[in-house]
This record gives sequence, structure tokens and C-alpha cells, in this order.
Amino acid sequence: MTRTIEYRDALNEAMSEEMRRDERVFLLGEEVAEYDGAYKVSRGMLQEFGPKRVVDTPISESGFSGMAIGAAMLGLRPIVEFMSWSFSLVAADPILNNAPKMLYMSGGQFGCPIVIRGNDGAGGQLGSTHSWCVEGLYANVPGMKMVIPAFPADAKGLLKSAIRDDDPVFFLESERLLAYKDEVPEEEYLIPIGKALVRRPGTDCTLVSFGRPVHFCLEAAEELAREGISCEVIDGRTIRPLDIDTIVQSVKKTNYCVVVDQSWPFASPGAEIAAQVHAACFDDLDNAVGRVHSADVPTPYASELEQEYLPNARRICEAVRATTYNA
Amino acid sequence: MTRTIEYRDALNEAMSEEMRRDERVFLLGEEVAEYDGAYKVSRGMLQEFGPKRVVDTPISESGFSGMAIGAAMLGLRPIVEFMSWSFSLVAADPILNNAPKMLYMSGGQFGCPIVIRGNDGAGGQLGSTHSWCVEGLYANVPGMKMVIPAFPADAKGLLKSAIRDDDPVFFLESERLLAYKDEVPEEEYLIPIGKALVRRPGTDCTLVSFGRPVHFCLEAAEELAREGISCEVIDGRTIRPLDIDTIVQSVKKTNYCVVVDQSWPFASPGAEIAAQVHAACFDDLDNAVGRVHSADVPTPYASELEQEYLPNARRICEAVRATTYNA
Amino acid sequence: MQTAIGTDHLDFSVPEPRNALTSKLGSDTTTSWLRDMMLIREFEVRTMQAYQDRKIGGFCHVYIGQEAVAVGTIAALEKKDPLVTAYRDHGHALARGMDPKYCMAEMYGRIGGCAKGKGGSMHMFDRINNLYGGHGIVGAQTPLGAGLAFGTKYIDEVIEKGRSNRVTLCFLGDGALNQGAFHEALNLAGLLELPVIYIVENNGYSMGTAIHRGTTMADSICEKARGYGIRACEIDGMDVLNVYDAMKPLVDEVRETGRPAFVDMRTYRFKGHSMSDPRKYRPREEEEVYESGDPIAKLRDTLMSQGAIDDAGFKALGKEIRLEVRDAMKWAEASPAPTPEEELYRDVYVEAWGPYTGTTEPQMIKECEGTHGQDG
Amino acid sequence: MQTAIGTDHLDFSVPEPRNALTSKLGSDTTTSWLRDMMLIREFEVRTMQAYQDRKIGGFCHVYIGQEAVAVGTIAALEKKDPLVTAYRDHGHALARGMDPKYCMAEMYGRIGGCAKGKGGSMHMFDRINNLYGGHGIVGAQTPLGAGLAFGTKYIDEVIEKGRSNRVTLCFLGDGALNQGAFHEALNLAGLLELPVIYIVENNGYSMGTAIHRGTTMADSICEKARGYGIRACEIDGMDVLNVYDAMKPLVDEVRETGRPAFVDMRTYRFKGHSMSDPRKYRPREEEEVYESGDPIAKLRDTLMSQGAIDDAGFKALGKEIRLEVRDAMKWAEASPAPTPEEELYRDVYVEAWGPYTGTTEPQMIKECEGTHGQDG
Ligand SMILES: Cc1ncc(C[n+]2csc(CCOP(=O)(O)OP(=O)(O)O)c2C)c(N)n1
Ligand SMILES: Cc1ncc(C[n+]2csc(CCOP(=O)(O)OP(=O)(O)O)c2C)c(N)n1
Ligand SMILES: [Mg+2]
Ligand SMILES: [Mg+2]
Repeated sequence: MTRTIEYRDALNEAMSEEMRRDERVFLLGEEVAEYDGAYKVSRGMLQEFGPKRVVDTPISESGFSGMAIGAAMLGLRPIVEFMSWSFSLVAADPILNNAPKMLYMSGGQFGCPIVIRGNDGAGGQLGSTHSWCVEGLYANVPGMKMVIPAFPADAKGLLKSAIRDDDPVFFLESERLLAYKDEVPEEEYLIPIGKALVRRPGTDCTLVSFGRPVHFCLEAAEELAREGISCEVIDGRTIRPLDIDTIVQSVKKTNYCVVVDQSWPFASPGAEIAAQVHAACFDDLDNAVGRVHSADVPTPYASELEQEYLPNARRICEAVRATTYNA
Repeated sequence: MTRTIEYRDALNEAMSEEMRRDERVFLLGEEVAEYDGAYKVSRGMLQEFGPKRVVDTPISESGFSGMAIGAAMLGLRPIVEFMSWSFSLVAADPILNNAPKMLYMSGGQFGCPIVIRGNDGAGGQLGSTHSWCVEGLYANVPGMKMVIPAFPADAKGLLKSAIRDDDPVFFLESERLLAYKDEVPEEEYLIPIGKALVRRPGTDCTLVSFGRPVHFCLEAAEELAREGISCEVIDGRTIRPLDIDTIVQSVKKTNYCVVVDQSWPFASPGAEIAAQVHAACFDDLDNAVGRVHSADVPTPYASELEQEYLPNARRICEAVRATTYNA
Repeated sequence: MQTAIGTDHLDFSVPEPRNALTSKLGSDTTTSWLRDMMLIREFEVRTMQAYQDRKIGGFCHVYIGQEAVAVGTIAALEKKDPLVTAYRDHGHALARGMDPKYCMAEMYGRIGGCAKGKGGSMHMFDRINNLYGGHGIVGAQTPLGAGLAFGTKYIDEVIEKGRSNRVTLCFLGDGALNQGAFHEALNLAGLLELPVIYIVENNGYSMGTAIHRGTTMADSICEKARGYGIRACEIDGMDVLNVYDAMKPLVDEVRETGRPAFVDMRTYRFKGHSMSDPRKYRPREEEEVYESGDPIAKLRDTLMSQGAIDDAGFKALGKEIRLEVRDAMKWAEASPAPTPEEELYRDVYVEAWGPYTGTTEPQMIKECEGTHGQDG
Repeated sequence: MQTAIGTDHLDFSVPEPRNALTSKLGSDTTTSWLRDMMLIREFEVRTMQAYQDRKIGGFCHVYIGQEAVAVGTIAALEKKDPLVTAYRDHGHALARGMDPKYCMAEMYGRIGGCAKGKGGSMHMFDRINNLYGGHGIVGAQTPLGAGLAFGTKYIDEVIEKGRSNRVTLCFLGDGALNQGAFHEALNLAGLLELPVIYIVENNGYSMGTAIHRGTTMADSICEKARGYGIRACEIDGMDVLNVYDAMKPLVDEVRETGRPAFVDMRTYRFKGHSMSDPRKYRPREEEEVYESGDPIAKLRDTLMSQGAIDDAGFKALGKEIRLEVRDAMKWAEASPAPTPEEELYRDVYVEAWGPYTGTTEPQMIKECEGTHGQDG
């Protein structure tokens, strides 16, 4: 049985179900309790679970994420909500120097089963300080997993897996997808971390993406299909671990690949995928891997600039045409 | 005229010369004044320039780097010393959200001519929290330049250019190189930011690196030469802007390329270079670009683990042999 | 064991009775403050409408209710004194002298905006008026404020070989009290003796969080400043005459001594946190109490009782301002959008290389340069 | 305008005269503290030698001079109470009960180390003894301390449905007072009423920086805690009996009330900041004054005057400890280095996938499990 619900409600269900299932799970962050969440993701949770398990915090990202890490060392399973991952920069030290390294530094004694989640990437015209794609910054760091779902059903199934995961998980949502409605199973299910999905099968070019730009890729594939270019769209779903096998399998078939990554180009997950695809498909590729990113500039406010700054269907189509021109 | 001086003294000369030349330049950071610098890079500078221009700060990286950015907005030219770039994580917000974006956000009104410098990468057995290669994290961000010199003469010439640069420059030194002695010209000179250098010419494989691992590459090239493999070693010197032209020119000649980057592999500058080389040399490469990085794990303390964790000559030789096996 | 030194010497109480200074200023000045506050109010009312009409995007935080703070504090400054603030920044920009048309055009995302439409509502910059930005990350401006004070002092003393003679104002919300960066900045300001005044615009809420739910010692946040040896005082921020009366001697003293200060400025935002806030977290009665102390009505009544303005004059002023803001909106509307070809890769680096095309001055700077000097 | 509430109610003064509690404990206990302090001292002396001999790498910060702090505070705890500290952590590990051989082997970078040689001197962890690590980034442990207190309270109340009954000790250096994270942690502790005691090991210096050069209100840092409504007191940390006497009621009270506290623990490090510090920043005379108040000599003299130990007994104790540390070093030396094949990719993730090989317990845990219970 499935019903159609919003991405935000899928997140809410995931957290609520896991909190019912496991008393070690709790939620903390700015405005998560009495305000029902700045984006209403935690609506009703204070009512159900009470203020000891749904905890409002001051604007102290470094303090409260560090606090959650301390609690996780005791075996608890905190979910930290950042109103936006853009605000995680003030907490870079605890989330990068503590959470992903605790297990290693302690020689296996203390794990850190924490989930850190919130909006990632551009919202609508939020400007330079509020539009971080932290996958471009943080994906470099070993010791954590990074999940970035594009659809409500994935958001729910992956968040449940993240909460049950014994390792720290950075869970990247998108403000622009919170109201996106789609089918979500009613019964309990989990989606494993580390498995990509072919969202649309195709034969001529592999489009690899993750998070919000998956939707742009599907849009572009639709348009390209009308031109006779059949794209296989892969939704990576998780960045760490990266399901390179699914990508390589597709590229070996299509012989062309374009990576679409909403972060800045330089030293990004997109660069990593391009490099890995080149290495794994050296004899299969008929042209270099194409790359579509946000423009290599701070995020502009003005709508006209922001639209052109972001990866969009038009830019993806152009990249696919340029990549497959010799097909 | 040249003389042989240590890397740390080359840095000291660069700062001192520029401070003599331009009163807007000043130095601040932990222990830079009365202690002569935790690593003695600023030895004697307090004496010459006094406490108003060589300023000891508390252990407040976020506070004092933000303070320096405010001063830079007034047109001053602060040099911020981080004892280690590992401690810059607590200052990630000012250095990433303010410095590189101020010009854009203000529509061209306020630049931020700041230099942030300090030790980057592993020292000797400093463990997980103290061994960050921040090029792996920060290189993704537009709006700043990133310089990473491997030799004393470059350290001096590039630091002088960085101080005169109108844009923010992240300047990555290495604790392991501070005592490295080499020839440095006596007369005034500048080395432009954004120009790579062929450190050793060769014909069979291009080795691209930057910072400390350039030395490992030269070591490896020596060994490989004995086996009859002639490596061309390119010292990138700056990561942003990346001098891709010099690299591509070499690869078009050698048809093989191995990138050696001390940061973690995933979404690193090494990944970026591999992706760009693949794209620019698609028809020239006789094999996929090889990559040597630090192991994808937190930095271990034990010497045996750390040695194997870091890129080293042995691992570079192995990568070159594996990459050129079909030559 | 040592005995505590105590912090009594750090109390800074407003030395003179209300209106002692403002009564000497003459009604031209105080009437101009009324005008400034009315301009901000009208501007913000129209901003809300424009946001509703989707002319303005992103996050947008209006200043309605807090007008006396920006106007009263900035009046106590000299033009050369730098100012930096958070994202609720339209009021500061206007009070500092930015023409409303550049401010509105910025929110419209137009090339005529103060930042060519690149910054948006939260990031207002004005080099000519020494406004070093609105800043979107809570607390981020507080080390910058220390840096502006460090910088002016450095320029005045090291480069100009004179005496430090500028005062920096750094505004923050009460929510920023809980960011570590602010505490590092206070310690630096105290330690390095920086001429900066931190003004907490204490409107009692950070988004939906009442101050006592997010901040310890919520009733006496001056204690926090005292922990850094910084003098602190509370000021009623709903009365512009009072704000000026309290701020002027404080600014003078900081200019003289070169040492920092901290102000717990009690105020209230009449509207929601941002345009999407239903304000369920506070009772309507509380809002009404504050609304009855509207800072604009208060000054109007004072000026009327002094005979400085009459009903007709007040109405005329209101009309003049409505026209001014309407013109600003028209101007903004008429200003073209920045084009990706021209602007996307500009202002990333001062230098032009690769795709980056260097930097250019916004229209505001070109138009105003010459009419105002850098040092007012 | 509101009047300040004042902070007098936040003073927490050591309620009873010196030795009131310790005199009741009996000399077995106090003699065991002497032993603990002597063990730390001998361990650190040998650590310095081993560092000179290049058996130990990386940064290494010894605890000599501060022994009374770790021993006296930890004696006031129950075993179940969590503890977290900074990088100067050998003393805390030993005082908490870690066998010196695991601690030394960690610094030797051997598989027998408490963290299999992966952490090093700055990162000592001991799950069985509830030591949640030494932490290398200044201040980083302070939010963790709040989290441990949050966590024990959560477990005791939400999961066990009982009363919160554990107290967390979080140690920090005086230099960490200037890190923002610490202030965020204090505010959280005060706001959420967390049973954590922040103990500033105030040895007067952070590296070469005397406290007054880096920290405002250096003579009364308790003021900083009061800004968060947190009770604070100063304790002379050079006398272990005094430390216990002051800490025990404080720990009891925090356990009872569940509210945080702050201690300005006055101490001194007899050696340099780390192994490479020539200590040019402080006069030899200052060092001599403190050395004459050596905490070990002080307790020895007290115990001798009480007849609890005599000269021969003291010598025998010294010999026993020297042998114990020598054995620890031998054990460490004999422990093999971790091999890259076995350990490089282990403990990165709990899960085993790709190159990662899951996680394993260090030898210490395997050997001690069963001998100590988690809740002591
Ligand atoms: C570091 C950070 N965390 C969270 C936010 C989101 N945020 C924006 S404004 C705000 C509330 C700030 O309240 P306050 O400082 O009192 O200012 P006011 O809105 O009352 O003017 C929050 C939580 C942010 N911008 N930056
Ligand atoms: C964030 C950060 N900045 C700088 C350092 C380098 N550092 C290590 S210890 C230290 C001094 C700390 O002094 P204090 O807190 O007083 O502790 P003590 O050494 O006296 O025990 C510094 C600056 C660090 N580890 N972390
Ligand atoms: Mg507020
Ligand atoms: Mg200290």
C-alpha cells in the first residue's frame, strides 16, 4: 500500500517511527519542538514524544552538535537538525573532527551513531551565505556516510536506515523538495545506504546525479528523448559510500556519461565520479565525462543570476549534446 | 645572488619585507609575537615591528580570523597565522562564508585582501585531529586563491605575491618542510600565483603534485629513472587557480599521468586534476590517470600506520608502474 | 584562594536624565529622526507588500517596531564611524543614509541594487556610508565588528600616526548571544581594547524562541559582557530620544577611552521573524502592549507637545515619505535585472582571469561618489 | 529599564574547613591518593625520557605539577560518572584507573595501547573506566561534556525511568576559556540544567601566553560562568586534600540538583607546554615558588605528620611505583606495532564494507572486561 505524501512528511514519519521503536533516538535543533520545525518537518513530534526527546536548542550549532556527539558516545542515537546545512560551518569542528573520527581515535571503543540532517543547497534566492552544498566541502572526509535523497520514499527509507546505522550519517535534504509529493509505502521499509537507483533506463548516455538535480536530469532526459537521445538517469542517493558499480555498469552500456552535481565544480563529488568513471571505463567511454555544476562563483541573490548559476535542465541538455556529439 | 636558507626563514623574509614596504600589512595569531611563533616562523618580527603590527591572540580562531576580515574590509592587509590549518575548522564560517564571498555579496564594494597561512597536512604522528589537509576540504570554494609551496624559494616569492594580492589567499605550508634548506635569491622577487613549474623534465609519465608530496615525487622519479621510466614532475604550486595548461601540455607529451595529492581521495584536488586531465587529454592518454592520496581513513598516530597512510615514494612508484604498464 | 574582583565598576548607567541632550539639539534634528523612522516604517510596509507580490525573493526580515534603535544609535555616531549588522538590516541601511531606491532595488534583485542584486535583503552594503554589511549567519558580524574597530585604530594610530578616533557599532540580535563567535569577539575587544560598541537589539525572540528559552541570564544579559570586563548597560530602545540620550555619552566615552562597551537594547519586533512566521509563540496581548508604545507615535506626540510639528505637518511628512518610497519602488522596478553574461562571473575576484571578469562599482557608488566624502 | 539581578547567588564557596571530609576518610584512602599522584609523576618523568629517546612521537604534554587536580577531583566521583578532558590527559587516564601499560603503549604507538596506537598521547580513551577521551582541539571537549551529561540524564530518566544520578566532569585548560564552543556549552548546560562540572585547570598559561594576555577578567574567571547563571568557585589545586574537600560537596550537590557548576582550579605545570618548549616566557623564580608547593611533597608531609606513612614506607612506595612504571614501559616496548594490513582500514566504520574491515576491541578492553563493571 502506498499513499502520496510530502517529502517533509516522509522525513517526519521516519523519525517518528524510529523514535517509537527505539527510546535511544531523540531529536534536537533550533525550533524543532515548540515551533514544529522551521520547515515543519518535525510537526507534532513534541506533542507525541515530549520535551525530553524533542529538544529546542539555542542558536549554538557547535555547542549542540558537540553535545549530541557526546550523547552518542554513550550509545544514544541523536538526530541533529540543522535548519540549514549552511549553518553547519560554525560547527565544522565537532561534525568533522569528532563525529567521524571518534571510533578510529579511540581504537574502536566509542562509536558515534548520530544523524545530522537539514536543508542543503540553494533554496529560492537565499544568497551566498545560505546556499551551501556541503557535499562539495564535506564529502572528502572519511568516517561518515553521506545520504542525499531526491524523492519522498527514499527520504523515508534512507532516514530510517541512517537512524539505525552505527556510524555517523550526514543526511542532506533540500528546502526545494520539502513540499514535493510522491508515493510512499505505508508499511515499514528500509532503503539501504550505498545503493544507487536507475530512475529512468536509457541507451545513449548515462546521467549521474544525486539530490535535487536528479529532478532536473529527469526533465532533461524527457527533452532529449524528443531529440532522439535516450538517457539513463542514475540517482546516486548516497555519496559516501558511492555506488560506483551501478554507474559503471550503465556507462559500459551507453559509452557516454554526464555527471550533474549541484555543488561547485572544483574538487567536488562530481569531480570524483568523473575521475572514477574515467578510470573504470577507460576503454568504454567514447568521449570525456561531461560535468554540470553550480557556477564557480558565490551564490547570487538575483533570480536571473541564480537560475543560471544552478544546474538546470537546459544546461544539462547542452552538456549531453556536447558529450554525445560524436555518437 | 642566492643563499641557502630554511623554508621557515623564507616565510619570515617574505612577511618582513612586505611589512617594511607596506604599513597596511600586519601579522596576527597565537604565539606569533612574544613567543616568536610556535614554529619560529615569525622570529624577531615583534622586535622589528612592535606589538601593534605583530599581534598575539587568544586561542580564538573564529574570533581573530573574523577580526582580520573586518580589518581587511577597511583596506588593511592582515596576515593570519594558524598554528595549524587543522585548527581552522573552528573558524570555517569566517574563512569560507565571509572572506571569499565579501566581494560578491557586496556587489564589488568590499574586497578582502587577507592572507591566511599555517601548517597544513600531517606533521610527525600528530594523529587525527591535528593532521588535516585542508586543500581536500576547502579547495571547493570559489572566491579565494590557494597556494601550497614545496620549496623555500617558492614559499618566499609566493607569500610576497599573496600579501600583495587583492583577493583572499589561503597559504598552506608544511611543518615537515619548515627546516628544509634550499637556495633562495637574495634580491627582491615575486612568484606569480597560478603558475605551475616543471621540477624535473621527463618523457614517459607526468607526475603532478603540490606541497610536501612534490618531494616524494622527485624521490620516486629518481628511483623510476633507474628502472628506465622517465617521469616529468610538475609542482602545481597553486591549487586555485590551477595551472591546468602546464599539466595538459606535459600529458600530451608523456601520454600517462599520475596525480599525487596528500589529501583524502574522495572529492579532492587530485580528483579534480584527474577529471580535468581526462577531459583535456581524452585522445592522448594511453591509460587512466593514476591517483595517490592519503588513505581514506582518519590519520593514525602510530608511525607504522602513518607512514603507510601518507603518500610516499614507494606508493608513487607502484602507481606509476601500474599506470604505465601498457607503455 | 583569590577573592573575586567583582564587576561593579563595569556598570555603566545612563548618566543624565531623559532628554537632557536631545532637548538641546533643536527640533530640526529630532524632526529629522521622526522622518527617518517614518521612512523605515513605510519602506518596510511596502517591502512586505512587495514580498507578498513576489517582487522580492529569499528570506526577508523587516524592522518594524525597532526603528528607534537604528535611528537613535546612528544619530549618536559620526559619519566616519563604521557600522556592521545582521540580516535584519534595512533599517540600518536607511538610517545610515542609503537612498531607499538602492535598498529596494537590491531586494528586487536588480542591477541598481546596492550590491547589484547579488546580496539580497540580508546583505546590504554601503561603502560610502560606512556600512560594512548585513550578515546572514547569526553572530558572524561580531568578529567583523571587532575587526573594524581594530582596523580604524590601526589606521589612525599606525598609518596616520595619530589618535584612534573612530567608534564602530556592531548590532546583533539576542539570539546571537548564544553563538561562540560573539564570545570570542567580546574577549578580543576587551583584551585588545577595541573601540567597538556591541548593541544587542534585544527584541525578546529569536525566531520562535523567547529569550529565556535560549539564553541563560535572560533578564540581565549585561552579565555576559561583564565576564569580559566590558562595561554594559540596558537602554529602552522604544524611545528614540532616550536611545540618543543614552548612546551619545557612551559613544563619546568609547571614542575617548578606546575601550569597548555593550548595550542591552530593549526593543520589540512588531511583525513576525520573517515573512513566513505566523507568530504563534507569543500572545497577541504582549504584541498589543508593545504596539501601544510605538516609537514613531511616541516621538510624534513629543514633537507635537513641543509644538515642533502639528497635525498637518505630520500628515504632510507622511505623504512626502509615501511618495519617496513609491518612487524608490518605481526606480527599483525600472532597474534592469543583472545579466548572467555581465554579472555572474564578476566580483568573484578583484582580478580578471579565466572566466572571472574582475569587479565593478555598483551604480549607487558611482552616483554618490563626490556627493559624500568617505569621512563625512 | 530593568535592574540587573546580580550574581551573588551564584557564588559557591567551599562550605567546610580544610580537611573536614578528608580527615574522616582514613589514611588508606589518602595514602592511595599519594600513590596515584606519585604514579602519575613517575609515569610522566619516564614519558619525557621516552620522548627524548624518540620512543614517543607527535605532540606530548605532561601533567607534572597538576597531579592533585586529577587525583582529588576524580576521587570525589563515582566510577559511573563520565569524564572527558583535553590533550594533557595522561594524569586523568591514570587517576581514573587505566593501567599505565596501556597508556604507555598508546604513546609508543603499539597495538597494546588503549586505542591500539591510533590515538596517541593527546587522545586517551577508556570505555571501561568511563573516560571519554582526551581531545586535541582546544575546547572541543566542552560540548562533549555537556553531551555526556545530557546523555546520562536522558538514559537515567527517559530510558531507565529513574532519577538522573550521574555527574560528568569536563576538564579544560585556561586557554580554552577563549574558544566559542566552550561558551556555547556553558549556555547549554545552564539552560538545559545538565549535571556537568567544568573544571578549568588554570595553570596560568596557554603555551607561552600568560592568562592575562589571552583572557579578560583573568583574575576572576568565575565571572564568565556567572554570565550563564552557573555557580562557580575557585579551588586551590595544589593540595589534593583541599581539592577533594571542595569537590566532594560540589559533586554531591550537582548529583542532587542536576545543575551545572564551574571551578577555577588554580594549579601550575612544572614543565613546558609540550616537549619542545623552552619556557622563556616565565621567570625561573615563579617556577620555584610553585615547585616549593609540590602537591606530592605536601601530601607526603601531611601523611607523615599524621603517622600514616614513615620515611621507609614512602621510599618503598616510590620503589614500587618505579618498578610498576618500568614494567609498563617494558610491556609497551614488547607490544607489537599495529600493522597497516590489520589496522589501517579498521575502526573507520563499525560496518565492514569496501576496504573497511569493521571494528575490534583493543587489548585493554578484552583484558579488563569482567574485572570492572561499566557502573563500577
Ligand atoms: C548560525 C546560524 N544559525 C541559524 C540561523 C537561522 N536564523 C536566522 S535568524 C535566526 C534567529 C535570530 O534571532 P535574533 O538573533 O534574536 O535576531 P532577530 O531575528 O530577533 O532580529 C535564526 C535561528 C542563521 N542564520 N545562522
Ligand atoms: C583550536 C586550537 N587552537 C590551537 C591549538 C594549539 N594548542 C594546543 S594546546 C594550546 C594551549 C592551550 O592552553 P591551555 O588551554 O591553558 O591548556 P594547558 O596546555 O595549559 O593544559 C594551543 C594553543 C589547538 N590544539 N586547538
Ligand atoms: Mg531577537
Ligand atoms: Mg593552561
